[in-house]
Amino acid sequence: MEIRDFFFNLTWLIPLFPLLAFALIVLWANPNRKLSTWLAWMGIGLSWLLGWTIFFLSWGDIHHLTPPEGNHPVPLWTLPTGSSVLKIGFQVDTLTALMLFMVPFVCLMIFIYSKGYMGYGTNQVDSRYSRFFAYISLFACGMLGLIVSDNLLTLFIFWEIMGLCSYLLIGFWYEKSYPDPNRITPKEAGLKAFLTTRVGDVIMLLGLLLLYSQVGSLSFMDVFNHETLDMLAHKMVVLPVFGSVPVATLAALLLFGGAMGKSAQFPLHVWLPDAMEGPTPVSALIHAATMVSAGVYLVARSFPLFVAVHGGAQLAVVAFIGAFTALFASTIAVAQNDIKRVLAYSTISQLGYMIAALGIGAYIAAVFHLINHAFFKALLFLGSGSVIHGVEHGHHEVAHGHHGHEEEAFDANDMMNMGGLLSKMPRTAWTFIIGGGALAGIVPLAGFWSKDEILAHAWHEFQHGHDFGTFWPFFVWLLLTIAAALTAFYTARQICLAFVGRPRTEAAQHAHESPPSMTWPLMLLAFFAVILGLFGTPWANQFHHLIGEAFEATPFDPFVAGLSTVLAVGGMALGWLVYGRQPLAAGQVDPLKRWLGPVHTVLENKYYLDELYKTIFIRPVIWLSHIFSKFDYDWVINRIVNLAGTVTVFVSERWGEFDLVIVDGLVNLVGRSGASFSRLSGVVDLNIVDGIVNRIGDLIKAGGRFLRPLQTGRVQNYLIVAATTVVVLLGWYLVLSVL
Amino acid sequence: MDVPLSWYLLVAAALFCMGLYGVLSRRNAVAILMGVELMLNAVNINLVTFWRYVAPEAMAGQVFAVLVYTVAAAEAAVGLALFIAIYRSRDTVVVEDIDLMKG
Amino acid sequence: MSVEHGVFIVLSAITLVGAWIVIANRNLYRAALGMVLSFFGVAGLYALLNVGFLAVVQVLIYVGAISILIIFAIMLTRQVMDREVVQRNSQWFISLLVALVLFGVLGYTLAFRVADQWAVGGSGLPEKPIEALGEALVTTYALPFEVASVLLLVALVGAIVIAREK
Amino acid sequence: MNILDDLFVNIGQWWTNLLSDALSLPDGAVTMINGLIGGLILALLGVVMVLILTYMERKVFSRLQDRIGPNRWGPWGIFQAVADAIKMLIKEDIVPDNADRLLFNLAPVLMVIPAVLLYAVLPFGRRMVGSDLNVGALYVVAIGSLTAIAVMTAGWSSNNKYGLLGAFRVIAQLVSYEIPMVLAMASVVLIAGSMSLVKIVESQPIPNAILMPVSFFIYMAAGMAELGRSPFDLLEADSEIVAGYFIEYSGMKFALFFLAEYINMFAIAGVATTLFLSGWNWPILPTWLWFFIKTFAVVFVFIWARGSWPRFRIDHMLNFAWKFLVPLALVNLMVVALVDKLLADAGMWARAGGLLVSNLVIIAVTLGVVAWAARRSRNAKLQAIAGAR
Repeated sequence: MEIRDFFFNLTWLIPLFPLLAFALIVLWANPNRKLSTWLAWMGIGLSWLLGWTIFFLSWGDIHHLTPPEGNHPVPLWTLPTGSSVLKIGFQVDTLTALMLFMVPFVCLMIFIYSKGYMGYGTNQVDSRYSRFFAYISLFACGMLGLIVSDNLLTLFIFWEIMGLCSYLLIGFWYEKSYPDPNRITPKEAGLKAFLTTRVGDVIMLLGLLLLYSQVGSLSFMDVFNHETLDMLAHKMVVLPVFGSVPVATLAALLLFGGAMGKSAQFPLHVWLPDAMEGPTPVSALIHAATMVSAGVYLVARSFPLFVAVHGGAQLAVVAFIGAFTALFASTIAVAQNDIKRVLAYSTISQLGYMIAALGIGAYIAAVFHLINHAFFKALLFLGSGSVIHGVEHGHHEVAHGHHGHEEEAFDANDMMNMGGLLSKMPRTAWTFIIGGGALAGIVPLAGFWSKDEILAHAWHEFQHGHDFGTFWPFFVWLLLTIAAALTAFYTARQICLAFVGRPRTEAAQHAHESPPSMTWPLMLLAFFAVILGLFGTPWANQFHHLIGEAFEATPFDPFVAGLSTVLAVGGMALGWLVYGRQPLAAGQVDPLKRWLGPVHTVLENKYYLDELYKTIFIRPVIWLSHIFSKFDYDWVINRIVNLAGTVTVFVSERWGEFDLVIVDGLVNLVGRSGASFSRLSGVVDLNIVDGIVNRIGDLIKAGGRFLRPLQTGRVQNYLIVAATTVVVLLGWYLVLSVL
Repeated sequence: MDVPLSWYLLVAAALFCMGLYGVLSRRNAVAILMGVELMLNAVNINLVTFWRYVAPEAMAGQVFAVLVYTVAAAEAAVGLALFIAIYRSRDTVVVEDIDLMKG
Repeated sequence: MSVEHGVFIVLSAITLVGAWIVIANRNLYRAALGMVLSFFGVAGLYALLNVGFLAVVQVLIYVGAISILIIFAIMLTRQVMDREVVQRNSQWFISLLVALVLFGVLGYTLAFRVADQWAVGGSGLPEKPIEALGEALVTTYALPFEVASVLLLVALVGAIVIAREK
Repeated sequence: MNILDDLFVNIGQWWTNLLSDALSLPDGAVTMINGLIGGLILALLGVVMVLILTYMERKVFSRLQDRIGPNRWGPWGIFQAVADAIKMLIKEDIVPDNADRLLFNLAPVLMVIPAVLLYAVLPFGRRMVGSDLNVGALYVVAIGSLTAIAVMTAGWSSNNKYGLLGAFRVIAQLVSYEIPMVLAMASVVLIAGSMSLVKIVESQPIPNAILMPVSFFIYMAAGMAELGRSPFDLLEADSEIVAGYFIEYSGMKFALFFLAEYINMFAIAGVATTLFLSGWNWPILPTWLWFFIKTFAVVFVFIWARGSWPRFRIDHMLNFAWKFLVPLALVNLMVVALVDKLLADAGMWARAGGLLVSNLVIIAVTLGVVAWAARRSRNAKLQAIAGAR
């Protein structure tokens, strides 16, 4: 066993290698593209070797890591913080080992892929090529550190590192801007992602503070053991609105807030689709495979905390949010045309699966799905990236062919610009189709087993649910099943639109297969997407063996499995019927538009959630004034005037010339009345509506003018205020209190 | 050890207040930096005195005094650099004239 | 009233007089020399507390390095040190009040209330003080120590970058 | 021999007994009186040393320049120094207009004080030390760094352009050369395992100069720079900034600067003796005699260097400090620490050999690097010329 302990004690090296790569690239190697590439590859490669060593070792004898021995701690140092001591360190347990199987490998694949995607060795190599590799190395450091850290504090730190990298990488092409102002630019997208996730992170930080204040430590061993959890479960805190709730519930909910932000659950999901503005490897790395799964990882990691209180609100919330997100996002995905956005929404919905599964206690199924999803979703994203790459190159060729075409706006992401790529880029196409099958849950690809395990568990809980009630499991099962059908449908739609039929643009016509550095990762990932599920079949469930003997395995349920298979196949078949049988011609509208009508528009605009947020949080006043003006002009006045006009015409036609007088009188009367009415309402509008708006503006201005002198810009004035405050407080505390 | 603890603390407090006055009332940035140094010294006196009188066997007091030295040194270096840069661009180091942030 | 009392009074007098020169003197150069004086007083206080090491380090760092830097700054920004220039800003009186009140509060508390009850630890000095300090710096306080070194490095680089001619 | 060896110690002992027993003074008073008298003796020693050193310098210098040197006043002109002193004293004392009078008068005093303070920790012989601080080496550095302030004050307060320029040069030079000096001392402290000068002396039967020639060289170079003597005499480079910071001084005040320089010189030489030449720690002769012999030898080296080297240009001076001495000192310190750790329990001789060998390696590498750099720059120059042609 020495060999195993030897490797386990090296755990702290895993995040270190990419960090070193980052530092070296940034400080030293960045002028040299080749060197930077190799540095990044070496960093992640070493981490990958070590990670898989640890994984297979811990798989070898699992009992070392399962209770009572528990995890394998690797303490680094202790930080004296006031009265208590903060233990910083790493650990290996089964969950960590499992993540170590997934994360470094996917990262490595994507690193290799990035070389080709960022155009190494071509004439279109990105100007910030080295910086890109530095960033993704830093990101890899963040993710690996997150999964090996043994306490919530370092977990949070690495979490934030990832947030930073996400921001940097989404906005990687910060100088890019689009012709139409409504489309979000990379810069804005980065900011949006950063701020949105920040909301969740603050909540999570509150959770950490709460736990620390209650437990006095943040390391998993101290927090997630039975007596602490009992203590937390029975200790009550009184909230303003909800009354008294157990600390465990509150802490769990707060932590879940962070998870919602990071893995894009319903209210905070808006950043993820826009994150697709970043380079595609980033989308694959951060916004599909690894970072977004950090939230799920967090919930899985603190699962004992979630189940500490029986029948508490926290699990219900988790289950509801997850299931709702899954369905909601999959509906949106149906109506998207941007190939990456479809995948983005499917990512959201799959994450919803995992969250929902955790919400009903399907721990193993959730983690299983997490791993599988990481593989096939990374595969899909890289495939889409390869497609985009090919189409863009095709576009360049066309543009070079006959000049003057560069300035025409061409969106290489739009699936309507593709088609028939199956013959152009076969490797990409076939791997993509495999990935799609896995996503849709076709037997025996990876997705099927994990998804089916989740559904089966939900159904199982519904039928004889002991500790999760019966309602939530059924709810989850229902929504997830519908979502599964939709997933199959939009996957088929995507495949057909992209690969089947005849090219719809010249760009697609001239598309070529991507370089091997991009296609090899695709094939490797595809291989895993095929075989990975077989480790988690209900009959020989290696994952169950690996993750937790503590949880009972879900029995295989033929009804659920059959149903989901039928739905998956049916969905894909439907998709084939709609888009595959006779492929869309160039410029032909999406048939769904025709059938669904307004619903499709709603879906296409993502339920207008962005607009909703914008309007709620950003400019309610403008919105209001818009409503007012609409009210005044469109709905009332013009209606009346038009009515009057039609009536007039009608009447004047009916009656001949010989009682023009009356008619004229009538007409003029009505016309005048309408005109005067509109003038009146115009006055009202000008004086009252605008008046209100202006008054508000003036008020704010006046307040600003009033407060402005405080900002003298002289440091010492600020300082003296601070000093006075301190003196007053000190005096109060030291003198008045004892007098 | 027959000087009572409070004497040292009083001297430190006096030094601190003088430094504070200097920081608040001087016009020249360099003079302000001097005031800050005085305050840091006052803090150090407190650290060392408490170490000596309360916990002579635990080294915390001296250790943190040393850390304060490093901070003071770094501060002086960066301060000098800032003054030179400001003087180069604005031709003065009178803080009252450096109010770009004026609202 | 022993010799130690006398020495203490003299040293603290030196310290405070130096500080007074720093804050009151119009001539910045003299102010800087007053600061040196004050630093020497503090070093003496350390010696009186038998922390010889810190006393010497105080002289080395504050007098040898920081004062030099500050004098350098004064020299390089010369025009503000003509003797006529008023060195007090408009809010000096409030500042004076604040400082005095603060001293009042602290002095009251220290002199009449808590201070001497805190002196609980005996005079059991470690027999090898410098060795003990070194031990502590690289064992218990290794992390702060490293952080301090990094801070120095960063300050060095930053100072160079800021002060370099564009 | 023992009588001679303990001569001064016994005198001191007798005096103390006299005070405490015969006059039956309280201990505090005795210590105070002894402290005062000791200080006085040390200060006087400084002055005497100045007389001797000035004479010695004139003589050696003139020999180097193939002159006879002072030979009028007294046999072999030994009273020359006295004559100088008298000349200084009777000169008029000038204070320039709108100089800062207080500081102008204060500066020379500030100049002398640290020089004399250095004598407090020098171990002149066995049991002959002013006070054996356990941080002696650090104390030496700290006190040495005070000179800068005095010089600055002198240059500034005399309200003279050249004075200020000289002051700036002083700061640049002293601050730059303090670093390699400290690093060189650090290697010695590392070997001795203590900062107390007495312990350092006792811990080196073999002089450190032999074990660590690199440190010794660095210390000597930095010492000359700290003294501001040629070849590092840019501070008072008459031909550039006419006498630099003490340009406005005359008479007694100038004499004080003069005094400070020579007191410093002897002190630095003494420290060099203590740190590198195993101080008084040699057999046969009385220990204090050893000390003075070695110290004068070092002083002779200083004078020799002054006589033989031209003055550095200021940028050369700074480059020499920052680009050569500091890196060399750092490498040296690391190597010494490494060797010391590796051979910690390998016996004295093994350690000595290891140190010597490692130092020789360092020297070889350094020379190689310097030669390479020189060749490169020369080639660059040649190519530039060729390009110009």
